[in-house]
Amino acid sequence: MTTHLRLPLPKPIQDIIHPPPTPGVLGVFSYLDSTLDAIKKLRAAGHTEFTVYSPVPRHEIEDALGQSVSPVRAFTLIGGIAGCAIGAWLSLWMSYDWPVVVGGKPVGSIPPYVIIMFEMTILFGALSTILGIVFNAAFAARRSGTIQYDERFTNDRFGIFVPADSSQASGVESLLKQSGAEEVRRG
Amino acid sequence: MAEHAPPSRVTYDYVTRTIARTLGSPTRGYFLLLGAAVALLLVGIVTLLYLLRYGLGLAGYSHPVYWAVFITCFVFWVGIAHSGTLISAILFLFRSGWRTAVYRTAEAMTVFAVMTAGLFPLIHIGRQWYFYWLIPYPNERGLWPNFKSPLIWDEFAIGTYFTVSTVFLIMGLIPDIAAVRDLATGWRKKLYALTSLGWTGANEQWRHYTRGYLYLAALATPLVLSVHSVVSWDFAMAIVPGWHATLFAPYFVAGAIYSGVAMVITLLVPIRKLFHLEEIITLHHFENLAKLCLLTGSIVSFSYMTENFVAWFSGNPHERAAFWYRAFGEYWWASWTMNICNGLLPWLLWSKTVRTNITALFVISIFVNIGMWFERYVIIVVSLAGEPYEPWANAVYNPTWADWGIMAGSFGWFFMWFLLFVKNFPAVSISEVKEVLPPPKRQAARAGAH
Amino acid sequence: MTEPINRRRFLKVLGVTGAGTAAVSACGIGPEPTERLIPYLIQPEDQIPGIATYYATTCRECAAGCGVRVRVREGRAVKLEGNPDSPINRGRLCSRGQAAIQGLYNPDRVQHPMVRNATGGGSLEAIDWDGAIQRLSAKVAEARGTGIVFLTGAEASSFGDLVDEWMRQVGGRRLSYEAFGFDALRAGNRMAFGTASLPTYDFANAKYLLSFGADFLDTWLSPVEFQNGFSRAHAFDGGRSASMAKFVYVGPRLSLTGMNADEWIGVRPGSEGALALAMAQVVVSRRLARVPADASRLSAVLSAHTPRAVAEEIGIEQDVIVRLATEFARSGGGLAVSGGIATQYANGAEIVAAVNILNYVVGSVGTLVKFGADLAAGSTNSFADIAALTSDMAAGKVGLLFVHGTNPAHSLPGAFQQALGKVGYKVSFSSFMDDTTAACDMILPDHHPLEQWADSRPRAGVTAFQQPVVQPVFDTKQTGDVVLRLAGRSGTFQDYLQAKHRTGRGAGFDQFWMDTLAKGGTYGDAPTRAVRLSTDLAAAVPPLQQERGSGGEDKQDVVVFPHPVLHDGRGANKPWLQELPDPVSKIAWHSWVEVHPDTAARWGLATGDFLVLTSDFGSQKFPTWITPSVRPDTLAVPTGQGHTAYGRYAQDRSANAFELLDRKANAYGGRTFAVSATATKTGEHRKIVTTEGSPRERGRGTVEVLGVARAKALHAGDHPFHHEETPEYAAEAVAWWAERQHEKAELGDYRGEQPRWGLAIDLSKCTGCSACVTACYAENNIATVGEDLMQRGREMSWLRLERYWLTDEHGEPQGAVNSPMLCQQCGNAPCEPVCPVYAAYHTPDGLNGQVYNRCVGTRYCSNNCPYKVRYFNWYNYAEREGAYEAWPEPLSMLLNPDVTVREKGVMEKCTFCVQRIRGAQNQARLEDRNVRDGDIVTACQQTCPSDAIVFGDLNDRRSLVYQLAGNPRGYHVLAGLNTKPAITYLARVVAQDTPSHG
Amino acid sequence: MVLILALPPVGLSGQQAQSASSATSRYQAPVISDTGDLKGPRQPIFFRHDIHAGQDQIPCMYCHYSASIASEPGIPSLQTCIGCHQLIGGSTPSHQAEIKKVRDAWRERKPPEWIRIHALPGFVRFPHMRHIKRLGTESCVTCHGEVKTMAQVSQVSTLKMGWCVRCHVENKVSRDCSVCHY
Repeated sequence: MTTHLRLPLPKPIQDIIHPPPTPGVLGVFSYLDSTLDAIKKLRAAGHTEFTVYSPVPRHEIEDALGQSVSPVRAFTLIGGIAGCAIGAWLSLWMSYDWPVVVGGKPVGSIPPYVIIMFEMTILFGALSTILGIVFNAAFAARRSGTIQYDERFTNDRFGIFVPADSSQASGVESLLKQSGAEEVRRG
Repeated sequence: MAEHAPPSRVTYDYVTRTIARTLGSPTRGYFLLLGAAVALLLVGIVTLLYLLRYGLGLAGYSHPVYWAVFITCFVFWVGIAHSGTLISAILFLFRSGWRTAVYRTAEAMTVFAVMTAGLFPLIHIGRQWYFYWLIPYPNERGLWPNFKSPLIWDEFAIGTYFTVSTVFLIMGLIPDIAAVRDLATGWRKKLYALTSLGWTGANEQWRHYTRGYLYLAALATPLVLSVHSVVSWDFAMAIVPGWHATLFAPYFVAGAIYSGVAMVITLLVPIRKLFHLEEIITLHHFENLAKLCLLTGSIVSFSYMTENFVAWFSGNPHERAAFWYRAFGEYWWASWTMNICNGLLPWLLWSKTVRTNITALFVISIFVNIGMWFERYVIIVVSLAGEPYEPWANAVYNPTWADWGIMAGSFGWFFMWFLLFVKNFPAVSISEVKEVLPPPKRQAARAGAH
Repeated sequence: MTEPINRRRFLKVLGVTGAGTAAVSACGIGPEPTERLIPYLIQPEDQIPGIATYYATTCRECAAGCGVRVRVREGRAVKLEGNPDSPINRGRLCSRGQAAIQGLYNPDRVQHPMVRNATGGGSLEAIDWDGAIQRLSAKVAEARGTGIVFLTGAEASSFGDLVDEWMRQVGGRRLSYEAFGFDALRAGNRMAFGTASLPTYDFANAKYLLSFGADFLDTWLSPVEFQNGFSRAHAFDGGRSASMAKFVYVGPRLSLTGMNADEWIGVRPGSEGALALAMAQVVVSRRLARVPADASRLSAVLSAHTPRAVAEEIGIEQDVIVRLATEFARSGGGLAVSGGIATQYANGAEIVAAVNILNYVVGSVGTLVKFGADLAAGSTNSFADIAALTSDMAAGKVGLLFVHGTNPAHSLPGAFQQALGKVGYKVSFSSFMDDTTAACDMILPDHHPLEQWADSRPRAGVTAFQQPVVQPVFDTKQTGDVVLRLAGRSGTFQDYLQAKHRTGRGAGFDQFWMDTLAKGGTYGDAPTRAVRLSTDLAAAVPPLQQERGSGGEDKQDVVVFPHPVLHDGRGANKPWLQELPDPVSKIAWHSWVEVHPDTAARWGLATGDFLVLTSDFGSQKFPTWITPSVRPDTLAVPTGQGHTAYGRYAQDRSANAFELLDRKANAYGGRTFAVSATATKTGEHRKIVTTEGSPRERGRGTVEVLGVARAKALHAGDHPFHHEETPEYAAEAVAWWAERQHEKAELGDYRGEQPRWGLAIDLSKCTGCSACVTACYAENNIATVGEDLMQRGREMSWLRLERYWLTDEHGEPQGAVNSPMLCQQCGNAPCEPVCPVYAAYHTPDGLNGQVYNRCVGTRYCSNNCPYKVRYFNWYNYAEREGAYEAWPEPLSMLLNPDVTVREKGVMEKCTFCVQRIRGAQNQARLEDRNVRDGDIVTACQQTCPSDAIVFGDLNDRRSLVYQLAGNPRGYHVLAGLNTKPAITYLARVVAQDTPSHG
Repeated sequence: MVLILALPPVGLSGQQAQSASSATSRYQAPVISDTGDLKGPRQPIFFRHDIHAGQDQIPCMYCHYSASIASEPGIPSLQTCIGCHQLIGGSTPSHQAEIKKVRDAWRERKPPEWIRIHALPGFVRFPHMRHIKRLGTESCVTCHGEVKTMAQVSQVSTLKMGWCVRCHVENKVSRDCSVCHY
């Protein structure tokens, strides 16, 4: 039911962006604390694979979910190092490929090349960070499949979607209602 | 996060709707502004065509003033580009909450300013059609660019800065576009659906997003400092008296942020008025910007003093001559415009009444912009004109229609993009403004009910 | 006149195509795909494609008769260089000589005979040669008896003889006219010695030089020869007996010559003679020199001219007079010369006579002043004759007038022009549409001197030959041939010439002819003729005129002086000369009036304000140039500009100073160039076109000056100016740096034993004459940008002369020091590392390479060049028909095919004539040897009349430049920047012991 | 670049050409029926290098002699052609037709306008003599290809900078910019 535009895409990408729908229950909350309450209850009830929607990133939610640190930082690090190396290679190799003396300076003089290395470090670091985010977020989407969503989540509502087959569904519904969901949908 | 108490009616919903409203159908006034910008741009394009056909001789250059208004504008725009990333990245790392309301505008400004600045080196070279020779690409001749040349450093610094600040802007936009998407209808909904890359605000997305954003900020911070340092080295690496100073990097960075913040104020004041964002962009924000102005402005004035002191203290006849010429030569008016606009005016900001008076801030910010343009003019043109080393080689340079034409074009180019942006994308960050609001809590609601 | 001549004709002319296009195919532009190659029909034996051929001929830009060698490539004359065989210029050439080639390929030449048609509004129309000559001979026939006059320039030549013969045949007469004649010299010599001939002067061996207005470095008699001699005598050249001869200049303003003086005596105009006599009086009365026996009579004659009596009249202290006299006499080789403005007052002849007496009493006449040379410059008719002719013409007494090689309508404006109207039929042989020619009824364009056969006798004993070095560019005809046909004689002028020289040489003639053409002439020394003081000295020594006829309060003394490069205006149609800044004022493209700062302050004048000068004879408007180099009570204006015709470069440019002058001859039959005129401000203002930056050097270390005593005290190994080189605190760092550089030098193509090209420039020799600048333009295809762009500082001159005033303790200018500033080819060049594309880089042989076709035009290199010697192509100066076209056809024919013509948007600068370096290296390699010292001569060095410039390999310990680089006077400009320049300047040495500049 | 022609040096004339032609291995220039599909531009006179240089083995330096002493190779003056073709009238009608053109041109004093094939930009200096000095008088092929077998000359090598530099590097010759660009 997401409002995403449906684009004709090749199979693997299609699966990442528009994975097959997942059955489950969606609770809509208008208060942060009740959302947190619900999260605690769900985890107590042994639910792990549920998704929390929030209009803003809140540390309370992260804590309640007990998420581990995102692996994006690895991308940044590798990208940065690669960039630095590329910068060094670029400036030095190109200087020696056709050695020309200018202003009585060494053909390959490190100090000025440090600037090139630095800039390349930043560039590649940044780009690979973006890559990391997209990559991870995409797989996150893949893992949880296409799930219910409500447009209010980007405005002022919090939401929790709990994947559940018809057997568990009713239990989850009641659990969410108790913790203060203003609306609960099954789909 | 530092949170000052906003009016209670400023809720998540209020924020979303107020900011989304800025994307409503444009007024006639908007189109007039856009038209003006495009007209200016056309002036620039026509001038450029003339330059390409007949040569740079159309501009005012004269031996030995071989760099002039074009490079002045280049440095000016690069400077403008700085506050954006500063506010979005550095203040983000410093966790200063007040940035949230203003950083989006600043960042957009940054991207477009870099886009503008990047054009000037291409326009000002003698054989514009060979600009790509500065790029290290494999070619039949087996030639490579000279990585010792500050101009190549520039190329890399500006290029990186443009790329990084652009992705940084887009990153920040994604959740907001999603928010707008969920309110929009029709073609805009399609557009935003596409550009929001399927953002839902799920915890998994926030988890990687916040992390990534943090690292981007961490990378952008040294970048922002490096870029204008590199630009300053275009001059500091040369032996021209008045350029050749170790002071230049910090001096230029401070100046850049100074002019950038001033430009942010210049842009925010009208936006706030036109889009009725008084509740979101409050005096508090402006005061903080003003403080930033005051700080950087003072650094700049200090640099001026240092420059002159060193020129005198060094006893170097060439340095002394250069700075004497600066103050009392043919261009005394330019130097004093610079000193007054950048050195004296900002001291008004010591008073809170001025800091919190929007009109006053607006006027001052404009003067600061003028002053900063003249600072670059003085550094570049006057240093070259004032017989550097060779008593025989001096010249009086006067800009011509070609110089002004290109400069006008650059403003047109910048404002065209900026205007298009504010009408099509949220000019104030929705999610981050919400972040600094107290989250809706049941207890709070109950309390309110009683 | 200026319709583009079709390309095909050129091909015929050149026997080659692509020459024009290829030569100007600017960098970045390849040759057009379907370029045609048109072969010779028959290959000239002496021309091999790609190899330059040199032909010896003679420069006819002035009467000095310098020998030149013309460099011809693929049938195009591309460069003029002095002919070393010629005793006159010894292989040197001045700017005007260098620019002669721009006369040959001038786009405004008269391209075919023309005649003024009676009917159609009297406009000039083309006519074929036969038709023209027929018509003319008819005219001659009917003009017999009505007065036929043939007016030529200075023509001591076979051509002159031929014309004389013809004139006798048709009952006419020939007059020769030079705007700046030497009537006063002739008259004065007659007064003093009873001979009207002009002597030659041995500057080289003089020990003390005293010039009364004689501008022997720029316009007087034989400038190149005299400059060469002057630098030998005046330059500091440790040890040589004649070195550092003190040079005192007496005159109302500092000319190029005066600028090189050690002392300037700015006496009142017209009183120079009194000074000379007073000095003679001192010498005689105090027995300062061995006065010749017959000079004893003088003491009586000179009794009146005591320093006391004279001092007041001439306006300087008497002890100065005594000092000068003493120095002059004691030097044991004093040479006093009088000329220029000093000889152009109403009393010019007396002044010359007085100076003659001064020379005589110190015994220089016969040793340094050599009569018997009979310089051709003195062969012209006196101005009185010309004035007479003018009035004859006005009176309708001239039925047929021929004009050749002179332009009286410009130098005698008004008078001559009006008179021309009264002449029955006027024929011009000029190949330029000059002021006179424009008023003629028939134009029979002569060949350019480089296209024709001729000879000339610049002085006794010397015959200089001319031979055609290129095929005629246009449909012109040698006037000699025309005259021969008109005279009904057979054969060409070449035959006439050979016949003339065959006499007395029997079988050996052909050999003689070949040798002479190869050498450029026959060179012998005329015996020095002894002269005695004339019997009635009373005539020569006028009584002191106490009361001086000043023209009233509001009147100013105005002196009109010949422009150093445009001279009487004949140079004005050559862009090189127009663009060449005047050596003194540094003003180009227009004339000016020199005003002393005090006067300017009194009148509230600023440089560039227009002044209208109104004399009794005419009125002209000049922009002001405020300068301390002119007397406060005197204004000075140059001739040269203000043509009413004479082509695109000269026409309607600025003002004609001749307008101010009296048309009537003065007492001695000469012309007076000093008038009194009223000066009025017009309120108009113009930005003057000048290259002058700061006229003071302000101790920036760009020029160094030494007192003579200090200079003489220097020993080998002393380096008074090296304090700048490397400060102690940096020594270690610099040494380390040098090592690192050596390591690098092993890298890539940079091997150890490469040469390091260098230059040595001796400022005590350089006079600032700027010949090197024009030579550089000619050699390196440097574009002339025209008045407008030059006004905006867009000139391209790779080599500029910086003229900094030297001042005495009162801050009064005492001459100037001239410093040629060009690319210093630094070892640690600041321009190189900043170039993003390696267009500026260091060549293995130590040059600052500038790769035009790689340059993208960031101009960073120029910003970073402390010497500011890099120049940018703001427009495409090679663009055909472009707004700023520098070489309109056929001017493009003189482009040097070995040098790239630079495109719009690229940087250029002095290359040390790298094309000559590579040429010499190629030649050496072909001959399996190394380049020898002296193989490579840069254009500036080649032409320098005073040998101030020496080029060579600094790594070759036997090279001359290496020795000079180690000279104690040597210094590097701005050495403190550690740029390690390849150019060593040798400090200027001046007579004062405490020189100050700025 | 300026090209002109050259007068054959008196030294090598007829008999040398003959001695050359009496060499053993002899290239036979093909008979060309259709000139339409030949490479290279069509010249005003169908001058066949394959016959002159190939079959008759006239050395390059015979006509282009200045290439060995000057920077410019030169194109033979019409006189050079006539030198031989006064006598040699051609064997086949097609040859005779072409040779007639030469003789007519000589009679009318109107040299043919050859179309230029090898051209360098104005900012490049290529001293032919240096290369021939180093590589010998037969080294023309290095850049101009096997002209000896070309019925109609066409450009075989790019003559681009990279191409020049490669050769310079391989032969350990300086690749300093100012060797060719000034």
